[in-house]
Amino acid sequence: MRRIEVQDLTKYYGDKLVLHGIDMGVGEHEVVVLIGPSGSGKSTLLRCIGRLVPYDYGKIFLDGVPIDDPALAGNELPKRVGVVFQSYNLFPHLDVLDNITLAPRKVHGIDRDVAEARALEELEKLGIADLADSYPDKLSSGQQQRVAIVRALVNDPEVLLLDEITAALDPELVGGVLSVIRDLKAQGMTMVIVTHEMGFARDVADRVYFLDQARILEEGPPDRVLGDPEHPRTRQFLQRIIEAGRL
Amino acid sequence: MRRIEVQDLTKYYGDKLVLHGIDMGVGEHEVVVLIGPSGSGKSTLLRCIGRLVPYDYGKIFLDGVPIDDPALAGNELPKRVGVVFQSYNLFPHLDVLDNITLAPRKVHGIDRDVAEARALEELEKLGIADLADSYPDKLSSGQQQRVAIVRALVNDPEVLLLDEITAALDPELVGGVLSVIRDLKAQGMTMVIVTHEMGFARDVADRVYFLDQARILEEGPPDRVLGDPEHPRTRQFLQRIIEAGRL
Amino acid sequence: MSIVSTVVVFGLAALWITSSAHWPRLRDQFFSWSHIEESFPDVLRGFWINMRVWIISMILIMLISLLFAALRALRGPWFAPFRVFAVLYIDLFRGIPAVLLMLLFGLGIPALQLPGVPDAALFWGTVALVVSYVAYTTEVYRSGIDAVHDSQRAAAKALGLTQWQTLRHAILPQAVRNVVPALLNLAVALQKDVALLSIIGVRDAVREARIFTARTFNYSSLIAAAILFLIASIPMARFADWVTRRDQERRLQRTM
Amino acid sequence: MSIVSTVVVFGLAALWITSSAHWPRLRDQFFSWSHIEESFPDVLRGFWINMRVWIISMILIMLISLLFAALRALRGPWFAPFRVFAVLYIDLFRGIPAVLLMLLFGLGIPALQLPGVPDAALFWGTVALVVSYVAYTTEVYRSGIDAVHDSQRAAAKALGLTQWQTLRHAILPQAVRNVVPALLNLAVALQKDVALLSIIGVRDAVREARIFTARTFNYSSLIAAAILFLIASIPMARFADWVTRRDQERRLQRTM
Amino acid sequence: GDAAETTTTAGGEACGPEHPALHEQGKLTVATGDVVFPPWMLDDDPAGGEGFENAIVYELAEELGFERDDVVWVRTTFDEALVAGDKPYDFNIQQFSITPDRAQVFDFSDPYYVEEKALVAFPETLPGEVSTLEDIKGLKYGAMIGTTDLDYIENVIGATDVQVFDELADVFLAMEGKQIQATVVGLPTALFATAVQVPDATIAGILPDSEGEDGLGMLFEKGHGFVSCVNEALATLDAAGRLDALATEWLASGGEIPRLTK
Ligand SMILES: Nc1ncnc2c1ncn2[C@@H]1O[C@H](COP(=O)(O)OP(=O)(O)OP(=O)(O)O)[C@@H](O)[C@H]1O
Ligand SMILES: Nc1ncnc2c1ncn2[C@@H]1O[C@H](COP(=O)(O)OP(=O)(O)OP(=O)(O)O)[C@@H](O)[C@H]1O
Ligand SMILES: [Mg+2]
Ligand SMILES: [Mg+2]
Repeated sequence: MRRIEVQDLTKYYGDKLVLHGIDMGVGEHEVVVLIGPSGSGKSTLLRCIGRLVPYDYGKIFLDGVPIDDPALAGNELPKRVGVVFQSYNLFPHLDVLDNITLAPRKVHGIDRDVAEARALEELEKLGIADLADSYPDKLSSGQQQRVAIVRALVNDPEVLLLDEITAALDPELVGGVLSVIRDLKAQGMTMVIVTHEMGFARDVADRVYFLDQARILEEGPPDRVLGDPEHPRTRQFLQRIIEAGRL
Repeated sequence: MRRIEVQDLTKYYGDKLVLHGIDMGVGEHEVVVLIGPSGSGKSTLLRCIGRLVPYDYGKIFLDGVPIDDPALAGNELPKRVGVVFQSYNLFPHLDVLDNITLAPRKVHGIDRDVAEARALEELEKLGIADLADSYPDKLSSGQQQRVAIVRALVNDPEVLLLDEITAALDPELVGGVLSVIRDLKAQGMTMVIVTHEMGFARDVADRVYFLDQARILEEGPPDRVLGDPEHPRTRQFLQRIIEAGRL
Repeated sequence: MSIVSTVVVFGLAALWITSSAHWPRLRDQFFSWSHIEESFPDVLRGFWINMRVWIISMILIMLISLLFAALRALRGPWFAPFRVFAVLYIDLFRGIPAVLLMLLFGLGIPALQLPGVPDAALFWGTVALVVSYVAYTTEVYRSGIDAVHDSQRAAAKALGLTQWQTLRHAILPQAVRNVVPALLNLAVALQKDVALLSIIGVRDAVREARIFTARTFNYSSLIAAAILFLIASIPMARFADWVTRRDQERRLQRTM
Repeated sequence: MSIVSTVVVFGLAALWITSSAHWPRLRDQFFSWSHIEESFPDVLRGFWINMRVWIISMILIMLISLLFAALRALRGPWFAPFRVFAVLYIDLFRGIPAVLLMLLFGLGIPALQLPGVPDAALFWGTVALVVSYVAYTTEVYRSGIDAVHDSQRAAAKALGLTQWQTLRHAILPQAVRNVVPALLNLAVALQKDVALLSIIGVRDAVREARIFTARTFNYSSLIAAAILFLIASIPMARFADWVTRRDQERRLQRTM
Repeated sequence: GDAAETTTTAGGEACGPEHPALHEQGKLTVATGDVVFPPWMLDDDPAGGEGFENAIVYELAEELGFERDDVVWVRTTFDEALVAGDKPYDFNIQQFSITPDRAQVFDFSDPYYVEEKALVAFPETLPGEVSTLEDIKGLKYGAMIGTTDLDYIENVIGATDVQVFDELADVFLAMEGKQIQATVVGLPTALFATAVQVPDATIAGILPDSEGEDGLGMLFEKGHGFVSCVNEALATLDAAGRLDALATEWLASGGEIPRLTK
């Protein structure tokens, strides 16, 4: 049984079809990368899996349990599925430590001391323990994104959903954040990653999905999808990115 | 005589030294690329050349005339030096055509008909003539940036200053804008370009300057500066970008 | 569910009020239909004065403050005296309660009998409103100008536009658009502050209502006036809210 | 240069006024130092009432509206009746001129003689102010809540926070911070609207000044009251401006 | 009549329609409240001549040699009347009490009526029998602005925390709301209000005269040349018993009402 199983998922925003008949799965310890042009529905797919937006048709399972099952109601799903956003979405009025310990304390009922010790430990691992008392707007974008990752990690999720977590970073800062993700992969974290960094995608992905206009057009190991895509639309997409001087 | 000559340029923001003893020159038909980490002063240097911010020490010449000379007072300099910004800075309350023809009509006193004909011609060249009546917020970021380039071009500048004009674009849209710049180079436009797209830099630059912490650390042809940098800081900077999956 | 509880809550409140021994008396004194009917023509006539003063002063306020704000936004020593004046003006006229301003203008200036100046209370009361609101509105415009991103100035400068052209073609149109919600809210507030004219004896809706009250010792005419104001202001306020919300969405979208 | 022209302009205006044949009389009636001195103790005593009412009602307004706005922001059918109530409430109390509201509350409700309800004019006048301002302030808070980006809700939801926790820990602190300038400006406005208490017989600064005027037929006491209000409001208004500007800069920086 | 032709002012001009101090030659321009109340003037119609004050004005005009149609009425609010400056009328009549303070700013005619003051309250708000000022000192009072009633309450009765309203109607409403227990108003007003407007209220007593209560006078600009004419005409009317007669006709009498003592 795969950890995450998406079956025939369909979603509209108003009249607009945003996801259409998506079938997808993520195995234990697997890292799945979603690529595709802007507006193809990648973020929406992640949000559906994280139950952050409702969907119209189809099913999503976490370890075989539908995510709208009472067994996953309330904060049961969020405990097990962590999300990191492109724009970090740190709480600007809380310092780094409070940002990270808010959920452990309020959702999991962990004591402040314990939660903070754990948070510091994780911050240490990413080399930003000295920023514990800073407020988000005093941090560089790369530092903010690392805090956001720690905030998701202290919930001990079984699955991490990462949505273009480097898109808003200055080029020099991208590397640092991506290496955090590489480490997580090495530790066996199950992840679904949306990214435009093709080099990174090839490096980290076990499997790649290519989305275009609400549909999955292509799926497979990164070498094949990125190196020798079957679908003309995929080829065109990659071609454009190469032209732009990347890859 | 080079078109642009910067001598010992120094600038502070408050107490902060932002540019320190910058010497730089741009020859006729030459394309100079500035690279360097965030905050190194690249944008400020461009702004000084475009006389958009005052500087504290040193000299800047356009065709041998100091830019603060009465001969270049008023709109004389802006007529000859065009600027394109990272965030396009289109006027949101004007449609594309009005954005482009505002300066020709108000600054150069050209008739509306003539100005519009010229604008449409330039838009045609970039393949976006059909957007003439749209408002900026209805355009994709790539389209907006192309309009910003046209807006600078209809002033018939002798020199173009381009500040990270692709940094805010979706990856797929970067290629289109960069190819516009390649065409301009082919037509012999003198340009100073700030960019993080190393592939593009290597492709388009006649000469590359590497800035770090308010100083120029290295200068030379792109193959050498980007391929085999002398300065350890340049090597480190390029290394990081490579790690981030680029180049 | 929700309807039920709403009805229950409102019903209980109504019961509490009408159970009071004085309710019949209150009803007669405040909600007497015959008195409302009787006072209505006078109150309505007064209300036309409110509406006319409102529209005229609104137009004046918007134009004068725009001029003030534009002059203030210009840099350079030539405009310094104006900036000094603006600061003094705003401090002074934002700091004095409208009631006092109305008394001082409506009664004081006519007494001056300046040559060539009309001396009707209506005129000077309107001036008091305009003078007071211009102080607020200039600040609103200024905040709208400040909110236009500096990069817009930079772009205009890079294109060679002069200071005045930049203001006229690049900054002001955006500034005005920025503050449309705030201006609408000021217009809604002004609609009601026009009622202050009643203090200096202008026979607007409130004054007519109070005259009726003084004559009959019955307060239903005040309810008549309140109803007229509600009819005028609810659509205005709703419209202002709608514009404010749409504007906020537009902003959010842009940041997103 | 700039000082010269300022002086010239103001000088000309002063000349124009003082050249009026009625100036000496006006000076005596409006700017008589002895009358200002004589009325000052009474006006000042009244002004303390203004200040006390201001502070108490401000605290009440801030708290009640925050509660209203929070309840309104909660989703789900349970809170529907409250949302209905809020809409009615806001329409009603934003739509009626403060003068009218003051008369209806300050004189009407005590006449009801509801059991267990105090009947002092000061009490009901304060209630009228609170009721009226809560309508505005709730809207301000709501706009602050709306302005918190939805992504913050998404982040809180993704962390497993409940609706109430999200509101309490993620949304409201940011919402309040968003609207601090608007709240301060309301506080400045309230400071002056407290003067409306004078209409229902409370002997605040304006009422004391008017009593003096009626007694002596001299208007200088109104100037005394105006000066007191200016002393109180200029620092407040300047502070509000400063906070507004700083807040706007903060916003701009963030968007940049 | 004949009196007008014989009377002259200090300046020597004849008191009559041709007097140079008049706002408009040949007319007697009289201001009164923008809205006037009974029993001072009835039906908000000064020209109707019904009511105490307008009746006096018409008798005065006749005495001074004006035709009835030469009396022109102008409306002002109380506040407007108090502002200095040339006025588009000769004098203002709306129950202005004469006081030394006010007399510094305006000229008053001689009093045309000296009001007695009355204590008005709801029967249930009074502490039983009241017969001296001491009995009523502790009450909560309200008064209308622009009258000398407030001074009376504070200085003669000695009460504190008096609320002050713009309109008499507000005073009575505050009384109904128990915000105040009693008020002091001129007896004519009190009689009219308790008879017609607020029948539930009663006049608890007529109050003793105060020092310096100089009665009601007509309000003139300082130094107005016509004051002495009006004063002489008033004196003539008074001597002929006309003022008392008009008071009896228009202002109800205190009759049976008990008098309080100091
Ligand atoms: N809240 C929303 N309301 C309406 N439409 C939306 C909303 N969010 C997204 N959409 C639309 O749904 C489509 C898919 O959006 P989505 O954000 O999932 O794309 P994406 O693949 O993540 O694009 P990008 O690479 O630009 O992030 C787009 O057309 C977008 O305009
Ligand atoms: N208006 C300003 N006021 C104060 N400091 C400024 C201002 N503009 C830039 N700076 C500072 O000057 C330094 C150089 O800024 P500049 O924008 O020139 O860097 P840059 O090389 O263009 O960086 P980036 O790649 O991020 O655009 C930075 O430290 C920046 O914080
Ligand atoms: Mg996305
Ligand atoms: Mg830059």
